[in-house]
Amino acid sequence: MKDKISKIGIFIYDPEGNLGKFLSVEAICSKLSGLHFASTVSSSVRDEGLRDDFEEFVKKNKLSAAVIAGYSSRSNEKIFKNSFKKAGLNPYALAFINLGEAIVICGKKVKILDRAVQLIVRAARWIENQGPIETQKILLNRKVLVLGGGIAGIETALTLAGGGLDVVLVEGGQDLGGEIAAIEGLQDFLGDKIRALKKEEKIKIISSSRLANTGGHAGGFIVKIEGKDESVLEVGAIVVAVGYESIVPIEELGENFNSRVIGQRDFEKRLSSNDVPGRICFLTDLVDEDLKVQTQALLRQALAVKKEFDSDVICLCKDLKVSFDGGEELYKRAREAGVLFFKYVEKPGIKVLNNVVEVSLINEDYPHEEMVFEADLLVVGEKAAPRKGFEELAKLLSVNLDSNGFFQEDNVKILPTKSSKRGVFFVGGCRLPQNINETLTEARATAQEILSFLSKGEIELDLTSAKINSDRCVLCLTCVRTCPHGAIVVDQKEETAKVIPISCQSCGICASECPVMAIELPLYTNAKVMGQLVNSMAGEVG
Amino acid sequence: MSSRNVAVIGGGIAGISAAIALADMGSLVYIIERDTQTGGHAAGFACKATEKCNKCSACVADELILKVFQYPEIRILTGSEVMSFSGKPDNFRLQISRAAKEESLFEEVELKVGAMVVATGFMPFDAEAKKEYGYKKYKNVITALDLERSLRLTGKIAKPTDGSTPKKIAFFQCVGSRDESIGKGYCSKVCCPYALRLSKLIKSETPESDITIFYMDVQPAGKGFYELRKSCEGLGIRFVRNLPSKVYGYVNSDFLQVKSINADTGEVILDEFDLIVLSVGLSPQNDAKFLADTLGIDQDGHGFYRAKGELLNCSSNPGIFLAGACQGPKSIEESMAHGKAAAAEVGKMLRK
Amino acid sequence: MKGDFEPKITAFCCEHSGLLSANMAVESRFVFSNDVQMIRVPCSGKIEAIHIMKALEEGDGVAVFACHKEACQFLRGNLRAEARVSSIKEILKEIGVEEERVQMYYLAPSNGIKFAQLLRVFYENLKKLGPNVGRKVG
Amino acid sequence: MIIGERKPIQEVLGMIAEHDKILIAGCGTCVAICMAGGDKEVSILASAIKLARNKEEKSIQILEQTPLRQCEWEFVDELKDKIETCDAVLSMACGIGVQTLVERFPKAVVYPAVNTTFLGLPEEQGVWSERCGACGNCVLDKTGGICPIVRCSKSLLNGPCGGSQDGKCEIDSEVDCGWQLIYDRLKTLGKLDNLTDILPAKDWSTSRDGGPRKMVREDMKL
Repeated sequence: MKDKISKIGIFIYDPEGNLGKFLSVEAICSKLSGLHFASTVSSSVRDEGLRDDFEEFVKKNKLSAAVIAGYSSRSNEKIFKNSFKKAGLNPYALAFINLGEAIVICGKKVKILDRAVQLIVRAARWIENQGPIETQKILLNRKVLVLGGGIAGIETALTLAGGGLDVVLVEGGQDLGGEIAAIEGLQDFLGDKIRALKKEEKIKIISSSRLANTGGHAGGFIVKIEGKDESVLEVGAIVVAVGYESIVPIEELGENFNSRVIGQRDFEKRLSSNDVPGRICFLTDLVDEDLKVQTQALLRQALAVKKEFDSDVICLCKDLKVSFDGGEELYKRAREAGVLFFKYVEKPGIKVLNNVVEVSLINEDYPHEEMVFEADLLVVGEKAAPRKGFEELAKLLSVNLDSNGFFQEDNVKILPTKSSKRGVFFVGGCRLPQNINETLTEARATAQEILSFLSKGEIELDLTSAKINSDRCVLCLTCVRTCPHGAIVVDQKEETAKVIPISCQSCGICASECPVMAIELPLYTNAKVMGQLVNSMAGEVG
Repeated sequence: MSSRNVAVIGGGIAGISAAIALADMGSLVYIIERDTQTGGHAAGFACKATEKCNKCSACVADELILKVFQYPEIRILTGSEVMSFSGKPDNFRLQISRAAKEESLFEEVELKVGAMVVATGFMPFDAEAKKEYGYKKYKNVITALDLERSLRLTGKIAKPTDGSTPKKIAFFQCVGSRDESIGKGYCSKVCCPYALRLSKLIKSETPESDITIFYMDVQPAGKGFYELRKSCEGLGIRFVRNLPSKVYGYVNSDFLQVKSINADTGEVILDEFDLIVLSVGLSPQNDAKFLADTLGIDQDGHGFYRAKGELLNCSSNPGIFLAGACQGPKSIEESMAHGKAAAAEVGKMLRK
Repeated sequence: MKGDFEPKITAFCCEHSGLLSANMAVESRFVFSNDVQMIRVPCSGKIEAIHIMKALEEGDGVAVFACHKEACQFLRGNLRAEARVSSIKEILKEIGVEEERVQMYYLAPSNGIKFAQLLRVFYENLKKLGPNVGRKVG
Repeated sequence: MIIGERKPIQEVLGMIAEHDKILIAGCGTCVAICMAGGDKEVSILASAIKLARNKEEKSIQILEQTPLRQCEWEFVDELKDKIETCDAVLSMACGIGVQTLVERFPKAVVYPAVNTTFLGLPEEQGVWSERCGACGNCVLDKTGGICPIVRCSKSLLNGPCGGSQDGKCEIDSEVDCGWQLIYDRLKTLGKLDNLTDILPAKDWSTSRDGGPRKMVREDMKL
């Protein structure tokens, strides 16, 4: 009936004692005729008690696999796995089931006892010939490549260096600072950051260069940097913090875009050079209605104008976005300083006649009458657009972009501090255009994510990742294309596709896509699933 | 001797994120949780997916809350509170009072830690303070948190009075936020996103329901928010841009009426609703002052703990760090990131 | 005979949503269907077409519990599963077996009640459809 | 690469209606890669047939095997004993495989379960499109590397015909006009004047129209 497998342990624990109300454990054991098993019941309440009972049970019966049957799925699996590891047994030859499932039946036909036995048999069959999983120690390079010298890249680099890792910061342009370099109020904040960056000897800065090519995997990427001079480095992780491009929305403005109608960044320059006319009208939410970056910049600039000049300022927006730290106060101070706010729904009309800008809109509040403003200058909120090189960079790192062309499709499981490819991280505006506080928090959180990954310098991997049988593989590239994590590469030498254990997240999609069934997940082999389906469906025991 | 132990006060998602990151870096972490189990408010949120996921991150919080049990380096002390502390950074002594399981007396515990992370989270605004909305007076006026909990536990929405499915539902935004009159002059960031996601869920579960959202300005949040708002409008959810001042109703009847101005004609219209959901904002914990004095950390004008300028995780008292909504309103995603960032700051301090 | 017919259901549960909801349903004592065999998969994208067909040969219905769209831990596992389930439905249509016997559901980790409700609805449908005539005889 | 597509199951059921023990033979190369006749497709078809036959209370016994290729005598010999014990064989290989089985096992009844469609290029995962018609006398050098025989619906040698509209063929708005592609290609190469020299009528005897073809390499024969 079944080849001789060494003993399976059935460890039933019932701390609260309510399992006993429905099931008599002796009855279960008597029904388990077919299986070669030993069983015990523990009722100790604290985890330590469970562990001692279990270890003693394993030693006494010289078990090789065990089904842990409890009454809740909250049992701490680690206790049992560590005991198995300590006893030199395969920690994956353990199955955890919730006997409560046997009680939750609705039909009268099957008795609870048979159902409980059926659950235990199926679990035993799932683990009975689970081969041992080897472990592999992989050395991790403790250097990190940060792309982008804006505030996101700088803060990530500083936090990484603060945690003890070496950093190579590559900036595309000549100088550091990125988007916020032009903002007057942040000059000293940025200056301190850049000074700290240059002072930190763990950080090497390479400017006017870019990432040309990447190879290797998490913990050991081989990256090629091109610019003034070429260099090839080995790094443990790659952080992309290249920010975004803000473009004045010329198409929305139509033909009357001229010197009287400028973008917010150009106005920043005029603000710092005190070239501010008498009447200014700010207009946001023409584009990117779902971002608060524009409105925050608008409020800051409107307040700055009112503080130093006595020009009158009007702000037009669809929704006033104040959901950032201190947003409502900034809005209140702007109102108190005399800035007028109006909200619109349809796009306002803009006409420029002999360098006076006439803006007409229907006021959204009652009574909806048409209002016309005249201003010497119309400052328009800019569109946050992805940079030109995003597609190429995405292909290089084998990740994909979201519908607006920014990094990583919109999936909450890829937390802001992770990405679909292990070892690659996206921080700041290139992921989602956001303000400084949010960027700083995201940069520090991502740096911590990398510190947790690389600090120890090595990782002990249980090889539960997918395995490709190179004899069957015909290199049809289906798996290389479908792997969501870019964890499968073509090994030209051995003419087979190869899974990189550290990048593989053992989801098994490649195994089910492979046309010639060459790929298997060690813990979810085809035989195991078929074993569950074929004989135990009929519900017979053993 | 800089002890690598760290105490995290508060077992919500921010505290747990910080604890897990610190455990990864080799520290021994104590989580001091007042409640009988960890998870905080995020453990009670419902999944708000309709035909696709609407990015509310409730499931990410669920998975994180389960993950903390797999870390032997993290000792979770439930039912415990901080009484006092002494010493200086790298060498704090923390006195904790802990409810002992057996005789339910309080036992005194002292922890020697190198640093502390305050992650005590927020308290939902007590909607009763807005008397004119009649929360608790009229049974069918509920808060968004009540709605979340009933969706998570029962999977459906029901009128508290008779349990039937409500037809006309109203969402009131900015209840306890952006409201100078009750000293809440800040935006709680999360109410517009969760209101839109809840209304989209209700509208797609019960298409015949008629939902109106009374709002001032719709605040965006995270990726793909424009798409979420457009899909709400597409489903026929009405957006009315004024906040009603009062709810008219009778104590034990289903009748709830709201006055608002018709934006086109200008005259006052009377709307009747079966259910009114108050999108309550995030307020500081009511014992925030007590903990601030105990730990010697400053509070900002609204009662949240003040961060030192751009060091958003450092409190005014060196060696004590901040994580999550106790420092200011944050979404689930931001709280987790803020928790990890706090762990990075602690790591930097312990390394010196 | 229809009265006491108990449909045999196989439920493929993704470990990131279906299985967690199933555990929640079991712990909250939501009653679902009589004979459900739950098979855990790391991702619904791991379920192969032949597994579903094999389960149909042995039982009366197959339910696939996957994560919501755009919330798959592995980005497109649930989309792959959806493609496979619809290709199986095509085959069932071709051979005259009711395509409602294979159904895909989307869940979050905390949908204990929804898991039990969906399973009960699936169980009632199968009871109406009657035994799977294509099942292995004997 | 040879592209194929599984036949509708009703048609397959019709073929094997009166047999009650069959072998389904897959092929592990071309048809496997285009997911028409590999290991997985064999077991799915077997399962579908069993379900259908159980429905009509006409049970059937199905054996399954998938050699690496069905176009090599040595590989099809692996199926020998299974073929002998079965009343019929359902081959999921391309047409070449079916006929190899017939020639190797004259007494066996062999049915095709896959329609061999064309020689194609996998444009992306799950999408294949025709590129070569094996006409035996390649003209790609004259058209900048785009084949008019296969990519133009009328296989014109001096196209385009009058029917193409903004780059699409008159038979289907999804199908690119072959000659539009050739024109654009030559334009990018700066060799538009190739279009002025008229291609003479093609000698079709080298293609299928010249009757069944055979190629012999004396140097390779053993």
